[in-house]
Amino acid sequence: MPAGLNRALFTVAGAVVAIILAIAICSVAIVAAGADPLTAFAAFFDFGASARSQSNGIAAFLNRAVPLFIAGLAVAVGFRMNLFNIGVEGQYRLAAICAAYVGSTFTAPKPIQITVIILVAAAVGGLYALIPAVMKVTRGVNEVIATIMLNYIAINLTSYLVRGPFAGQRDAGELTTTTPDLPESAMFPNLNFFFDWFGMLPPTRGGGVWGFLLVAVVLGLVVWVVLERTRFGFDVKASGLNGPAALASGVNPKTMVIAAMVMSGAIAGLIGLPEILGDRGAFNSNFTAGLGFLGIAVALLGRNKPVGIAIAALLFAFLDRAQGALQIAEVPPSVITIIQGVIVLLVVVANEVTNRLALRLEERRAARQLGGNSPVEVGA
Amino acid sequence: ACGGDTGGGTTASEAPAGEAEGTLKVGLAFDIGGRGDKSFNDAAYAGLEKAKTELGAEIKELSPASDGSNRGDLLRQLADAGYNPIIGVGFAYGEDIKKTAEEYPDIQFAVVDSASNAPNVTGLLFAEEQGSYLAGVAAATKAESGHVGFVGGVENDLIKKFQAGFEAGVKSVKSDAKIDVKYLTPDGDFSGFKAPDKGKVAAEKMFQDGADIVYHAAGDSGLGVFQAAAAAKKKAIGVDSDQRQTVKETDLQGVIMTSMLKRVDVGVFEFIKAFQGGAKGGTDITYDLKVDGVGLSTTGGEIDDIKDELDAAKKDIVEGKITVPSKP
Amino acid sequence: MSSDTLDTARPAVELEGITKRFPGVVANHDIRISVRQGTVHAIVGENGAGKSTLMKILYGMQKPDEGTIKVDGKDVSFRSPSDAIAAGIGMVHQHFMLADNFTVLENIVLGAEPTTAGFLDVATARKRITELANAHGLRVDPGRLVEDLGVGDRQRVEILKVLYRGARILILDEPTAVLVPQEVDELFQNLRELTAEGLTVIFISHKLDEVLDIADEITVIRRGTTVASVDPGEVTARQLAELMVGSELPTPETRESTVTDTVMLKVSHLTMEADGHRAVPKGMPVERYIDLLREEGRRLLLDDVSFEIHKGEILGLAGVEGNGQSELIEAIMGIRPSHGGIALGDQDLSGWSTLRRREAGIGYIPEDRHRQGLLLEASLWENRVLGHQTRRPARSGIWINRAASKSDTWRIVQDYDVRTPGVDTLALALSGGNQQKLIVGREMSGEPAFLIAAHPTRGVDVGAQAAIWDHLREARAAGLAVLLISADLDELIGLSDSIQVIYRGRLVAALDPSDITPERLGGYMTGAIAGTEES
Amino acid sequence: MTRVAKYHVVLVGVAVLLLLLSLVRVVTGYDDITSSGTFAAALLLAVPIGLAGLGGLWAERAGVVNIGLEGMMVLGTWFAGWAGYQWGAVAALVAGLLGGALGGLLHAIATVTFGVDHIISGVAINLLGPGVTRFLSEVLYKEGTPAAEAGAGITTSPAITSPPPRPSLPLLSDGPDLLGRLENTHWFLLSDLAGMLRGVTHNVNLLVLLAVLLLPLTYFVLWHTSFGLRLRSAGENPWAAESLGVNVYLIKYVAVVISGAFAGLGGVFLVFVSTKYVEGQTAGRGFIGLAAMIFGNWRPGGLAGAAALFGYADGLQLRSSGAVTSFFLFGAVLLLIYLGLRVRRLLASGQPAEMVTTGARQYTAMAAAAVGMVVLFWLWLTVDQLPNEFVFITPHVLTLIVLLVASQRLRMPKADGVSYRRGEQH
Ligand SMILES: Nc1ncnc2c1ncn2[C@@H]1O[C@H](COP(=O)(O)OP(=O)(O)OP(=O)(O)O)[C@@H](O)[C@H]1O
Ligand SMILES: Nc1ncnc2c1ncn2[C@@H]1O[C@H](COP(=O)(O)OP(=O)(O)OP(=O)(O)O)[C@@H](O)[C@H]1O
Ligand SMILES: [Mg+2]
Ligand SMILES: [Mg+2]
Repeated sequence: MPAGLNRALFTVAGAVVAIILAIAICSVAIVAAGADPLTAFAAFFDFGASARSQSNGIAAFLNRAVPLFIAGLAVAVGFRMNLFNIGVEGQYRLAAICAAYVGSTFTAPKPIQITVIILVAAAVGGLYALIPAVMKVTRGVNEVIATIMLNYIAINLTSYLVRGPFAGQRDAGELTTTTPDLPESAMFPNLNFFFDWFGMLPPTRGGGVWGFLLVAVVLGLVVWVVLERTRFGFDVKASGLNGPAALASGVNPKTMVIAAMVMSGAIAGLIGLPEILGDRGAFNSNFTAGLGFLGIAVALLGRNKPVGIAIAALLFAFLDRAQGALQIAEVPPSVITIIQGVIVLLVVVANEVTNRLALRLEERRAARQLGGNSPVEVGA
Repeated sequence: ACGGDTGGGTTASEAPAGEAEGTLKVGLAFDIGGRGDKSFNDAAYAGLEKAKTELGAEIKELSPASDGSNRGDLLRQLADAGYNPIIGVGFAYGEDIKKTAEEYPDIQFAVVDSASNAPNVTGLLFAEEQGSYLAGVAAATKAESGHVGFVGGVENDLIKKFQAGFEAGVKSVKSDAKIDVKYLTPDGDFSGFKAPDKGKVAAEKMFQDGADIVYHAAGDSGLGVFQAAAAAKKKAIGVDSDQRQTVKETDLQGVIMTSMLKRVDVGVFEFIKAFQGGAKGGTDITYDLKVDGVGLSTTGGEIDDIKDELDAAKKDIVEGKITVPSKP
Repeated sequence: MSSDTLDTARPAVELEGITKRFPGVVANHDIRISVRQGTVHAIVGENGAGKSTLMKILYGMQKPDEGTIKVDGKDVSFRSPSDAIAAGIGMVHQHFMLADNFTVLENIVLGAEPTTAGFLDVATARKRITELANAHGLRVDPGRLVEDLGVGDRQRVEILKVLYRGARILILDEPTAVLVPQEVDELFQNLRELTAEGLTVIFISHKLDEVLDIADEITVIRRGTTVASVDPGEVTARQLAELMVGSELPTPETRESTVTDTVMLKVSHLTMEADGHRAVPKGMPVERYIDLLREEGRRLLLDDVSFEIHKGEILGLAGVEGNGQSELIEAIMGIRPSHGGIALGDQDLSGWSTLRRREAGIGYIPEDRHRQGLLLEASLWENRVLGHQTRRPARSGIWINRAASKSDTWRIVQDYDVRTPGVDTLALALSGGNQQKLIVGREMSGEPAFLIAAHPTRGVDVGAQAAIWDHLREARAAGLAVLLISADLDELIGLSDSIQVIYRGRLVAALDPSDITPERLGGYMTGAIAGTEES
Repeated sequence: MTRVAKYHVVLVGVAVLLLLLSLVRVVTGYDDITSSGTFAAALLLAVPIGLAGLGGLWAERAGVVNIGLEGMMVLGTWFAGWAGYQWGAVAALVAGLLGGALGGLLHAIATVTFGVDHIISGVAINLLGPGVTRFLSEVLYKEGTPAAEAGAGITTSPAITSPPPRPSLPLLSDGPDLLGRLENTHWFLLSDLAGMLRGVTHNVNLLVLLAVLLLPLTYFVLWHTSFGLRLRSAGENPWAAESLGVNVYLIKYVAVVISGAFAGLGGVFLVFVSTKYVEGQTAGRGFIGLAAMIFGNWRPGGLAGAAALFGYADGLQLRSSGAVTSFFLFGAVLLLIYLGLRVRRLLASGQPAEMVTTGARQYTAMAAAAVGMVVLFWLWLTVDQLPNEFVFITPHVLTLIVLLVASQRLRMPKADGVSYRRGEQH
């Protein structure tokens, strides 16, 4: 068996054990809450009785997964080289409002309009991430602290922008502060035709599966290719595994910090777009917050690899979707957060353990194949 | 399906999926914080419960995720489960209600604090500025120093309505009154509703500067305002519900001169009742002073002596002699 | 050749049938050693023979799978170092075990702190340390931070740590690896005093002449098992070495000179400031600027270093660790900014990035392979790519060419005899020597014009050592210029065409390897001898 | 620089800052810049940050990065609220400590026993803390429970019975209140000092005293006891510690559990201030505490300074948004002083060597300072009311600026964040 496959199998086994354990722990919590774990777990799979509610549930599930996936990707790019971009939270909010505003100031054919919006979002996210990168490179400021501070600043800045310079018209009696509405040409077409293929009822008109899902998939592929196949990706990996060795090999750590941080920020900039282009058509004060922090958990769960992140995002989204179903089943919905937290913790622990096991195995295999090291007979 | 023995569950445990004609199935989706926030959401729930007991409604209430990302999903889940009417609590539901209402044209919706934006949506609006105006009148009349304060939790347009009404009320009594205003967090950062320590610091400053009465619209942070008032041996005005009753600390009850009531329970109940009576949406219902949708609480009797002034102000507003601004 | 311990006194330490297995490796196999009290007992063996493992077992850091340990005749079983310390055993490890940001005092008392009412009793500790230091001639200032100390001082701190705990049995695992001959003499003087006082010393070293000098008894370990116990009076270094290896010994002698007239690397006025680099003002010659820095009393890590290396020449750089060798390497590699000029052939490299320098033909075998040379958790072929990301065969366009990289890694594995099951194996699964061979192969595969070889055979066993020397010699014959830095003076003298000595950041002597002894070289390295010989 | 000289420099620095504050107060007329109320608020707001920071300090000195402070603090608040309403303040204190310690224990198990990356484990704990507490509230505080009768809701606990006492310093800040009178005279410098002293002595919550005492206590334990030495050795070089028979695992466990307990204590403090648990009341203070600790160079004194700065900025901002603009003036004057010092040194030295080596970089720094000064001064003159959002971010911007200026002097424990395994040296 190739060494790589061996390690992958170990990883999967570890994750499965971790998830089973997490379910067990949460069952205890659910019982303690006076509910029936089976009911609770049934609720996770209960997408409703009618065809329509099932489509709606699937749409809600996928729509939740998309931003989580992008957030996970953004975080992972930094994590791969031990660069902890905790600032994804601030980067995506600032990017979202700027993109929503810029997108509302002009009207162009759909592809152009959407492309411009995506580019603006990526640019703003990347530029905002440039700040901690430059601070780290020039003055050695720890990026964890800098990005935490910049998160607060970004959150305040967005709320200033949304009610100040970027404020748009509101309907009478509407209290949500919002940027101007995006023109119709900015709205990303949805993917509801997808349900037709399976002979299902498409989700209701306004909602449905956000087309940005496709962008996310492409983004995931691009990130995978960049990280796994290109020279840049190699430099990122080398910097992450061993900074001094990367430096000695000619990798410029400053360039790498800046490049990785900006790339991370640019991806982060896209986190808010599925919601804005797929549903809201503007940035407003109800805009989903906290995706940056969840992205950290998703990236960790996915071991900083695009495929893993996709699985993790789907898992998180699947759990989140059950928010309503659990309440209908009279189970405290906060078990979702607990399951998520426990899974993250257990999966990283399982990673450590299986990693060590796999390495040990590999060492042993290496030694066995070489056949050496049999003790010599003592001929005193 | 129900959890069965979920220790005293108060909600529907009747037979599920019994979509028999004529049963009234009311769904309600809370705002962030959800059930049990002792304020806004709980008031809405009180209205729902009243509908259950008085109108025989089957009820279901759902709370959103802590990031509020699934408001639309909750509405759809309720709709798909056959609930009609469906109520969204909080202006944040405005947009989601509109979308969902278009998707489910056969279902009636209502949204608290936001205007109707579809033919099957009823806007349940409250004239917070009118109630706050009365609070301002009470404060200005009671404050000998002519100095009062306002602490807002989050600087959004809803809370600014409270500020605007309060200021107008104060000025109507003493045009030269000094009014300190402080918001704890900017729009979008809802921690301002959950920061009693910050509320306390802000109110403390106002009392130290000579304010006699501070009005808060700051959710749980209001607790800090009451504490500051107690420490300074001055008064405060509560918000939303009759806080002299809901606040359990006896030492703090005494400082709550009055509370500006916002009868979300009335709004919710009246809406359900009207729906049962066959009413259709597409319009706003404003709960103002005229219908006692807002008002001042009198528990403790501290404002009984200025009842005349308050009644006069109320009358002026009801009769339209005074138009209270809703923006500061 | 084994000689019986005829002494009637009870042995201080007796190891019986010690066996220790690691995954895939039998580190120790049925080891038997008996150490007499009041003697220096040396243990020799190739790299990876299992010496350190055995000592860690004796010190309670590892548990033996089989076997018994007796200390002063009593059976013992240590669960942790504290048990061993309680039994009077102390160990100086192969690598320094010091907290840099702590004072000498803190390092010494750690784990055995004198306290009054729970508080550290610094005064008592200081007094005891000073007493101990005076009694054994181990002078150190207890108040200084360890990071400010040189290696000799650090070694003394390590020994004081052991003595402070009242150890009667001292284990010294390669204590001389980083010391110059004078410091070694001083250490041996101390050891003799200690044994005279009745203490027992277990001494590990690869330097056999040292072993013959200090030891009262020698045990040889090969492939994890004791193969001989000899009397230092009865063997020569050569015999001992053959016992260790079980075969003929290679020598690092370079035969005929291949030095040409073409200057390959020219370093001029290389200077590095200790606290922050500031650019030379425009229009000012470097020499003047260096003078200015000296006038200002700035601390210089490199002080006006100039030398040339010709095509086909190996220049050996001798020096006690910490005298600027690492900084010189970093300056040449462009890892750390410096003043002065570096030219490779006709190209002026100063101001170039590390990457460009490597592309221009500089190869680099780093001094610490784990820190600077390898991605331990990456596969061998990825380690092959490291440092060659921008060159064929690793790269094609923006992509990494995986197939070509893998096949080239296979080539290295074969040419350099890297023992590995495959090129997808993680680097950390290889033994140190094999890792080193991979690095040497990698650096050679870039066809460098100039190679920095820092301690190329450190921690590598004799067989691999010879192979690496051969590769260096071949490349030199083909015109490679090499800057060789090594703490192994035999290697340095044997391989180099000329030797420069670095001391406190300055080149203080240029020597001819053909007529220099390690002792004299040591004199220059410690500053004991001043002046320059023409080579 | 010797210790004494350093100490003097710090003293002089503090004196200059005070003088400047006083000056700015007089010039701008915002009494809140140095009022006792501001300092009292600063203390109130600084304590939870400082306690979280202490938590971080204990963990990181033992080599474990603790980004999970926020989650541990959340646990502290919930358990304090839960125990407090039933059994009073002491129970709240104990329960909050234990709650935080529980989070710490989890972190220790993951990082020390299983060798999980410290940041990763911390993130998981930050996810778990709010989830678990919300769950507990949903179960224990739901409608119909005795707690709900006592005033609990899903987002709040009932009020704690018997909140802790809040003594004042007699004579000076109480009764005759001499400091208070002095403060109200608004004399230059004297009133400012009085305000500062009164702020930290009047009506001080007992837990504040405790928290403030924990700083020197931490210093003594970590730097002057054998336990502290061992703990720090685990953060500097655990392998050396191990080789001397120190049980590094145990030390790390203890340190991280104590770290969690401190974070929990920070939560208890928040609960004491609001007299009940309120969901979300930690509001990121765990992160700020971590920042304060780094800002304070992993030392209790520095941490105290950083926490005080945060508290002060936040307190001032809450009390008087207008006063925040005066810090433009403050910054301008600081830059002026910096420029003055530079120019003087240039003139005084007069040696060509110094002139040459200081070079272009110096001049750009000075030019930047001059431009900054002018801009700040101009801002002070023109802006009279900053949008609230900009006021809110003052502490965070200040932190960034200080980090930019000082981060190169920071020195973290050498083996901080390193995943240590017994017998494996790398
Ligand atoms: N913790 C460990 N896990 C696995 N293998 C180990 C471990 N420690 C040592 N080994 C292996 O045990 C063998 C003996 O190693 P040891 O360090 O004792 O050698 P040594 O004689 O001290 O070598 P050197 O001269 O390089 O110090 C080596 O092959 C090494 O790979
Ligand atoms: N702590 C350890 N844990 C697991 N394996 C180890 C450990 N230490 C050494 N090994 C194994 O020992 C072998 C390498 O050891 P070896 O002594 O030959 O080199 P090294 O000690 O790593 O190098 P150096 O002499 O430069 O320190 C590899 O098989 C490695 O996996
Ligand atoms: Mg070794
Ligand atoms: Mg060894």
